[in-house]
Amino acid sequence: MTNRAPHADADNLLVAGDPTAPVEAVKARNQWLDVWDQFRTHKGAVASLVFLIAIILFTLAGPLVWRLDPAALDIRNKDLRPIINALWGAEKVAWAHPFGTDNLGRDLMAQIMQGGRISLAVGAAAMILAILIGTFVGVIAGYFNRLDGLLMRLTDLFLALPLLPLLLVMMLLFRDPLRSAFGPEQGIFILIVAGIGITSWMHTARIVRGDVLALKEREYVLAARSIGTPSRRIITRHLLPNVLSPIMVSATLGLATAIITESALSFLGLGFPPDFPTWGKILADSVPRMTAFPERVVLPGLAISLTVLAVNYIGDGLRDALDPRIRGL
Amino acid sequence: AAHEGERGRDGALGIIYWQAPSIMNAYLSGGTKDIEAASLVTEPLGRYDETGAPVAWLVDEIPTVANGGVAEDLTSITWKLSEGLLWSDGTPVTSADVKFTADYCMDPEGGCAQLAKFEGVESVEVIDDLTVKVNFAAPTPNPYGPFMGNQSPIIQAAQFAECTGTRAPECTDANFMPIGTGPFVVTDFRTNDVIQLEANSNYRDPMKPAFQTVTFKGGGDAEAAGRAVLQTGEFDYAWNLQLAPDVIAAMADGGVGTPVSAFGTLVERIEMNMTDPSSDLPEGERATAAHPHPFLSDEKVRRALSMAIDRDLLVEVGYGDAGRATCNLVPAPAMYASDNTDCLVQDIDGAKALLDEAGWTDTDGNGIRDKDGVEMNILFQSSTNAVRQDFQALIKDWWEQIGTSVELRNIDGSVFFGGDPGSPDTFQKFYADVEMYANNFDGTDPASYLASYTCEKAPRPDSGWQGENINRYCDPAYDALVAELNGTADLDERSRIAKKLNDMVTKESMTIVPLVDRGRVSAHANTLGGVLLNTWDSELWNAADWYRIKE
Amino acid sequence: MLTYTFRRLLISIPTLLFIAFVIFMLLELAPGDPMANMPLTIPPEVKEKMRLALGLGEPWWIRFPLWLKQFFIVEPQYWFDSAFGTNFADGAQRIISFQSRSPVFDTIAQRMPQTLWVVGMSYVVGVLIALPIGIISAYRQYSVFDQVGTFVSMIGFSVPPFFSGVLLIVIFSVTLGWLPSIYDTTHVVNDWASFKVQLMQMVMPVMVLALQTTAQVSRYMRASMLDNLGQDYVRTARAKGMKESVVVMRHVLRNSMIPVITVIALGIPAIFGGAIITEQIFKVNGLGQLLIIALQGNDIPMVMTLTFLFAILIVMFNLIADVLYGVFDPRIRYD
Amino acid sequence: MLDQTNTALVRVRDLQMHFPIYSGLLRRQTGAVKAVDSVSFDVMQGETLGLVGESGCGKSTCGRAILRLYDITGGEVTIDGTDIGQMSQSDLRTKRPTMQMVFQDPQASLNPRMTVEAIIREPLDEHTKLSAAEKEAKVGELMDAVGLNRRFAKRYPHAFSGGQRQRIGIARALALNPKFIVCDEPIAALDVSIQAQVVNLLEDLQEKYGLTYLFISHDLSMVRHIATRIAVMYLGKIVELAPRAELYSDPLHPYTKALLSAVPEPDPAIAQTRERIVLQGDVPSPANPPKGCNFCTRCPAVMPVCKDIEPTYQEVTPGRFVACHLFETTGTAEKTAGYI
Amino acid sequence: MPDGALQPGSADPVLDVRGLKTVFKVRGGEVHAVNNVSFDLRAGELLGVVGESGSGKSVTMMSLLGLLPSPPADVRGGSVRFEGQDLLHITPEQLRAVRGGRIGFVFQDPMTSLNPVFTVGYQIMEPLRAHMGLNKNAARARAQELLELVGIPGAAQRLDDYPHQFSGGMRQRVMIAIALACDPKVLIADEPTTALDVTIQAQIIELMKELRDKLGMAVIWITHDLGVIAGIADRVLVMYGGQVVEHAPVQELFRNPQHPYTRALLTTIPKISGERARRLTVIQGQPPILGDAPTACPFRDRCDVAIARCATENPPRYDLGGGHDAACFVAKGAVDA
Ligand SMILES: Nc1ncnc2c1ncn2[C@@H]1O[C@H](COP(=O)(O)OP(=O)(O)OP(=O)(O)O)[C@@H](O)[C@H]1O
Ligand SMILES: Nc1ncnc2c1ncn2[C@@H]1O[C@H](COP(=O)(O)OP(=O)(O)OP(=O)(O)O)[C@@H](O)[C@H]1O
Ligand SMILES: [Mg+2]
Ligand SMILES: [Mg+2]
Ligand code: NI
Repeated sequence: MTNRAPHADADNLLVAGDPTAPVEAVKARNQWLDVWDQFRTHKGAVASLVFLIAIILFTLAGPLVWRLDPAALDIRNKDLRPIINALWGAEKVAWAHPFGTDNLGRDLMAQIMQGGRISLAVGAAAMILAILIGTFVGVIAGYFNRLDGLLMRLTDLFLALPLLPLLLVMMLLFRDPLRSAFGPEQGIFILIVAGIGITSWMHTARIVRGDVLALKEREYVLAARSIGTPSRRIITRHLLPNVLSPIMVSATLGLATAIITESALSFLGLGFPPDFPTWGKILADSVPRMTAFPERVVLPGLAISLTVLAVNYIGDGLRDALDPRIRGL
Repeated sequence: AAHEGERGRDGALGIIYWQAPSIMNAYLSGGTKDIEAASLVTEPLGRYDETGAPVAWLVDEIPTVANGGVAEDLTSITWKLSEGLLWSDGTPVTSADVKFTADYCMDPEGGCAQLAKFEGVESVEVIDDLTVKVNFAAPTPNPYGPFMGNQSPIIQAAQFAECTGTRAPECTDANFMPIGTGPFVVTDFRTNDVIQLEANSNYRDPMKPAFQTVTFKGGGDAEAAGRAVLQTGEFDYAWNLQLAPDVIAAMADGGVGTPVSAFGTLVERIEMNMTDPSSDLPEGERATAAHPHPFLSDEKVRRALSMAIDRDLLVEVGYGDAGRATCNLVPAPAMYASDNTDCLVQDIDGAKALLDEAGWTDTDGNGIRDKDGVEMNILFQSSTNAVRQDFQALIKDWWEQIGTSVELRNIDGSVFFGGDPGSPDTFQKFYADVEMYANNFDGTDPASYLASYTCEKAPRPDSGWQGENINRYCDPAYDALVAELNGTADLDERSRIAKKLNDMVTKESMTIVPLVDRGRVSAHANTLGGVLLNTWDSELWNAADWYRIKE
Repeated sequence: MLTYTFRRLLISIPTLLFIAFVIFMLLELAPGDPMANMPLTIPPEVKEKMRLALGLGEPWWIRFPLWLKQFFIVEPQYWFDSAFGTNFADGAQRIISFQSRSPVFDTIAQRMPQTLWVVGMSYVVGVLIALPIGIISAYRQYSVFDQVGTFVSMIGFSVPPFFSGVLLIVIFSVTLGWLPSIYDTTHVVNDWASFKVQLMQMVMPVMVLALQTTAQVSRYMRASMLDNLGQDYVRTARAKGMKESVVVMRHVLRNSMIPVITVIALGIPAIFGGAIITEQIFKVNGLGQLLIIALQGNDIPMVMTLTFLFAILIVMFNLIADVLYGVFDPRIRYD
Repeated sequence: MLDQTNTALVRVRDLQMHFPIYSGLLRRQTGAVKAVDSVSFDVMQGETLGLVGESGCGKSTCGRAILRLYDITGGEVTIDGTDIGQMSQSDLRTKRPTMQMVFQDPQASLNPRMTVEAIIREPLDEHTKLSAAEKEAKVGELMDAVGLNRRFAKRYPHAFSGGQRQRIGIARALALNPKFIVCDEPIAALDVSIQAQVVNLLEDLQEKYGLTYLFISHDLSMVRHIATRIAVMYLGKIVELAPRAELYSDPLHPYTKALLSAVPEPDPAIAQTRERIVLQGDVPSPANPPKGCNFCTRCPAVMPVCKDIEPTYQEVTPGRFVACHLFETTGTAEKTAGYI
Repeated sequence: MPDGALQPGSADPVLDVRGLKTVFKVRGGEVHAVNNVSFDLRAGELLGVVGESGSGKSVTMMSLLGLLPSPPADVRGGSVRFEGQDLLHITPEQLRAVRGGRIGFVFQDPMTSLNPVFTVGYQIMEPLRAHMGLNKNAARARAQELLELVGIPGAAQRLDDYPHQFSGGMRQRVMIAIALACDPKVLIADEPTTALDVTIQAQIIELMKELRDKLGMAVIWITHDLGVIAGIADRVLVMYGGQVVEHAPVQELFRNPQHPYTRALLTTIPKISGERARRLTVIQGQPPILGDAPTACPFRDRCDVAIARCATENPPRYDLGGGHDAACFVAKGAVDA
């Protein structure tokens, strides 16, 4: 809301009826329904949500239907092309491998499914970790003046840390314990998520801190204090919900960065075991054969881009939907 | 022939190495990229040609026992420099330079990367201006370590006089722009990036080199290097295209360049860990001889794992024409290559039978063979590299067919091959059951290569995990045979012993499971003539003879 | 303002020392070894000797202060000596790279031109494209332009450069043959023709990198413009009879640029950090490639120096961004 | 308003609230904004004390300092017999239910992301152990008490008009049955036709619950309506404190006079003939108040002594306090006499 | 009433607004914010506009000069005659010349209406250079004069200060200076003192009176504070629910209010002097929802004298004589034409 005189906005429009009118037995609607109603008005967000659910279903439920093991080799059927190529040429295609196979005969569709599961999980987990750390540091730095300088310098430190040696050190220190605790794949997963997470929270922290600095001077925060709300709950009840929208923006960008960072790690040869596909890895491994087999880069590339785009739109929609002022009511 | 004429007639030459050279001094870096780049400028007394045969380079003939250059008792070798050789700065090359080179590398403080070349050298004497004699402490059947091959070029005493010992790294100018006898001299050196060279005006053959300048670009990846030569024609020569054969073939369709390949001694192999790498063992005992491997110590298991592998398919997928299946650790030169082809045929059923016979059966029905409560869970590690990862996937598939479970791990090369004793991921530490990589030996004599599998060369905690016998193979008979080889001068006898040693670690014990004899693939532009791909020496060994083919 | 800057500078000294220490310990802990790139044919004893010759035998509490001394005392002395012909350094040991055995600062200086040309230029280009896009998207919110802008910038943000870079090479170098795929760092621009060559070789890496910058900066610009377009002073400007162009391009833009400028300033250290993957793909061999090669080769002095320089830049540009905020926004005064 | 018992619910003595100004390299404190500087007064049980003054003179700061929303620089604040001046924030929590605040800007003082119900319930959550149903019932009662339709409990603040929003703020303040409420310009941001509603509501509630108000405002006509006694502040100090009737009929301090004369008169007949005292110049900064009397830079009746010596705040006639050299009787006036 | 206010022969209004209609397009419909508003303004006169918040005062004035963002605003009809032109139907170019040049506008909130990143001097000089074509130095000199005119001490130095360095009252004076820069014929002041406190408000009011007398321009003064109106206006326009409900000379309005809303408004305000009311009168009910075009009297729900007709018909403005008119069926003297 802009800085016009507080009473000169369009509020009057929304005050339907007279407050002294007899109490009607209006069953209070669940506010999440309202959120959903508002969300539905954002066409891009709804389309994106459908897409995202589809792609999540594809990666999660897909393997139940498409039972090929992504790591299964079928060397006789290597380098098959996607079935669609049959339309314009007598190329090597097979219905058994609708997206084609790679140079060892692994089914691309199964790989994209499993790769998606991992990429999405890495992206989401790393993003959540980054957002959690970033928000925590940002809120604490913004709210407690005394910690501000220290935490901001800590942020500088993390900005300066190089990701690759950090990951190598983390691998060195934690891979074996994690491997014995969670198994090889989950162990690496945790490592990669932690690595990406703890090297990408700084922007969120900065932004959140800036917003909290402004928010904590708001009167409703003072009001909460006058009620006797302790700092802890002032933060959770009054500050956090109001920094939600910048966090949401960071989160969508964070998801994109996390998926891409994972793929860059794959490109640089760090990351998951070799028989463990991720979108980024499929993409990175296929770049040398890009001209001969464009589908191998296009499919994972598109999957990454569209997911990021979808998340971005959903973030937009959600931000609007969560804001009661935009939601109306 | 068409390629004769005056020096510098063919203008500019572009060479691309996807690993960028960081220094031009072969003694301060063992890296192939650096040594090969340096070979354009500095040269050894003798080289190996593309067949592995020694050729005289800065001398008139290679000293041998026959021509009297090598002492009968094998304790010394005398080199006689050709007359009239000049450094690129115009000063004459003398035997003092040769002696200086040896002293430079043998300085205990200098950290010389080629010290192994000078192993056993007691002293180097200047006999006269052109004659120099190398004395060995003990009879040395292969006296061609020093000054032979691209690792041991002659450097100019005058230029490096102030750069010995601890001061070696301070001489940046000398290390980047050495004065040499080779066909080119450095005009601009940018470390890890690009080197610019021009024809050496004091080169011994006035008609060579044909190219006036050379741009030696480094960095990127093999794919980009291949593309620059085979598809866009931006460069004339690309080194070591470690790419899948279909990728190279697709690039070669570009029609501007040609891939060339040649074989040497590089063998991609699987190493079996003879000790137990289990992380349950206390540090210090883990992966040491104190605990034999729970299942790989069974020879039949190792044999079965080898039988399950289809080496021809590996070659097809990974190397194409640039590889051939092998069962030998020493695949070349021909005189040392054992006649050993048993492993070439894949035999999954045979492997299963062998495991059954050895008592490895799936008793608990989880699909994984076991015996006495030991499950055959294999941790298979290798360095990060596209072809190796394909191999890992294929081998995993086969091994799982015979009833084992395989976990793959790939480790960044800088960690895997780095000797950091603090890291659990080095190939020497071998905290895995099997690992795969490639190794070769310098020159043509496999003696020291085979000697790496003696008991005392096993990496151990007390040796700081250093040592080449990473399998921790230990057989007194092998050790004895190695000693015998070192005392034998007769070539036929040496060949017999070497083959026997090779067989002991491969087909007899299956400690080392060779997979592919890897050739080297490089590529040159169709307009570049004179390229003779040499795997025994620098690829650029005859750059002086390269020329531009004119249409 | 001045005391503020000065105070921040003072605070950054301990911060940087601590950062240096953390980076050093990180590298110290990291597995890997400068000998990793040596062929396996070199025997372990020899490798051990080489390692000792590199100074790796000393414990970290000796090497770290030594590095600090070299970085803060010796290197400036050398720089001073070369600038004024004095001899303060007196042959003291500089920071020497493990790989090339040459002073790391010489190498860094050598890499600076191409990094600035390519990464810097891409930043400039990216920002220059982003600003109008952001302005127009905000001014015509929800128009087709705005929607397409959002779409393209999100795609641009989410395509990894190792893909977009190779794609460009395949199209423009291999198929069309228009542009070189390999950057020539030795190229000297001295006339129009050579300038054209320079442009040609810069186009692709600059495009790849600029895409990312554009995507981000245009989002910030748009958000900031939207914030300001609704402000009361915009109406005031219109009521004064100002032209629409003056209203938007002067009144609104000036206010909107304040947060965007700081965002832009915060992005500048990344230029000097290089663009690792893009540089590698186009063989630009700038600082990014230097860092990655040093990392792969475990060239600790090089990695340490580069990351620390980068840390200095980050801290400095943080400070600059804060100060800029004060400079551009008269409401904020730091004292 | 009601029959006044003569006991002071709130006693404020020498209250000081200085905001430090830091500067220089080492961030040393180099000065202070003396937002409230030695203020003393009492608020009687059940009365409404009006606090008026120009914008920026420290009214809000004074109100907040009394409720210990700030850590005060000096002085004593006693509420309901307890000295809360130096109490720690955690101990204060238990005292909070007795003293509450209604804020100036009804929009800004309500969290836009909380429903009305959640806002009113917040104090209950913090200080009571009621069940959810009891809380809901209590919220309903409160909404009734301030005249808000219960139907709107699930709505968000933005959906209310300014007057309704202010009612939400009042309901929140009432939730814990406080004895003392600081109303910090509760009507300043409201439209005229709504101001009256809120003021009436405040009066009704006072009558019903026996509340005590500190009513901060710069609207003198409204203060005249609601307050029993009025304190006038200028630049961090109280310059005059008097019962309503006396203050409006016979203001003593020159500033009070100017203030009263500046109030627009909604009757053109009077308005266009009335003599206005238009003050010249701007209010000095509280970080750098003038020497002597704070008002000396704008005072129409300034005397040389004003520029040197700070006037004492003293009782000139029973119940009337003023700080001005014009009314300085003797230098010995009891400073500690009751501020009634 | 100041004598100079109603100059003889000024029957020709400088600004003549007829049947102005402005709607906002919002999600799910339209908001009729201004309905059929007509008024005129004579030279040298001060027209007060009062009405409760949201009654359309600001929207009306901004519609005149096309200052509303479009979309969502849409000025549907009517005419605004100024100096022989209809401001609603001239080119943007011509409109720009009027804005700031011939008609000055002072906005409600001085804190946000000045651009924080330009100096005060720059902002005053901007219209001078755009409309009067002054060069830099001339504009600066004029800007300094203006600042002095509005009573800012040390004007020469303060030109280079930024708005945040000014107090609220001074900022409002700067806004006035900007509006006066090009000697406009008409000054529209939209609640120029609402955000200020009384002593400063008094200063501004004095200033405006003085300036009006000195420069002889016509002023429209929007406020919802009847007290302010009483002090300065010549005529008063009372707005409610997007319409003009009453219009009369100031004395007449206060003495003889005819519209029930005006009457209610007059009683809600507590007085600073005289008898103190026991309880404040309030206008019951809520302001109207400005939805579709009105078909009934917008005040009927809150009106204590409403008749059946009020719910079916929107009352026109009945002329009550003496320049007084009111939009109410029950107004004294209201006769259907
Ligand atoms: N947190 C703070 N830090 C520094 N100075 C402050 C702070 N809060 C208030 N001040 C200063 O204290 C003085 C008094 O402010 P306060 O808000 O109490 O005034 P007020 O009388 O309530 O004004 P208004 O009528 O505008 O609300 C002002 O000069 C203000 O700038
Ligand atoms: N952008 C808009 N969209 C929809 N409705 C609007 C918009 N701007 C104003 N309105 C509506 O127009 C009506 C008139 O608003 P206006 O700002 O003119 O009121 P006002 O009389 O100036 O009130 P105040 O005294 O508060 O300034 C209000 O009901 C408001 O809700
Ligand atoms: Mg206040
Ligand atoms: Mg308005
Ligand atoms: Ni020939």
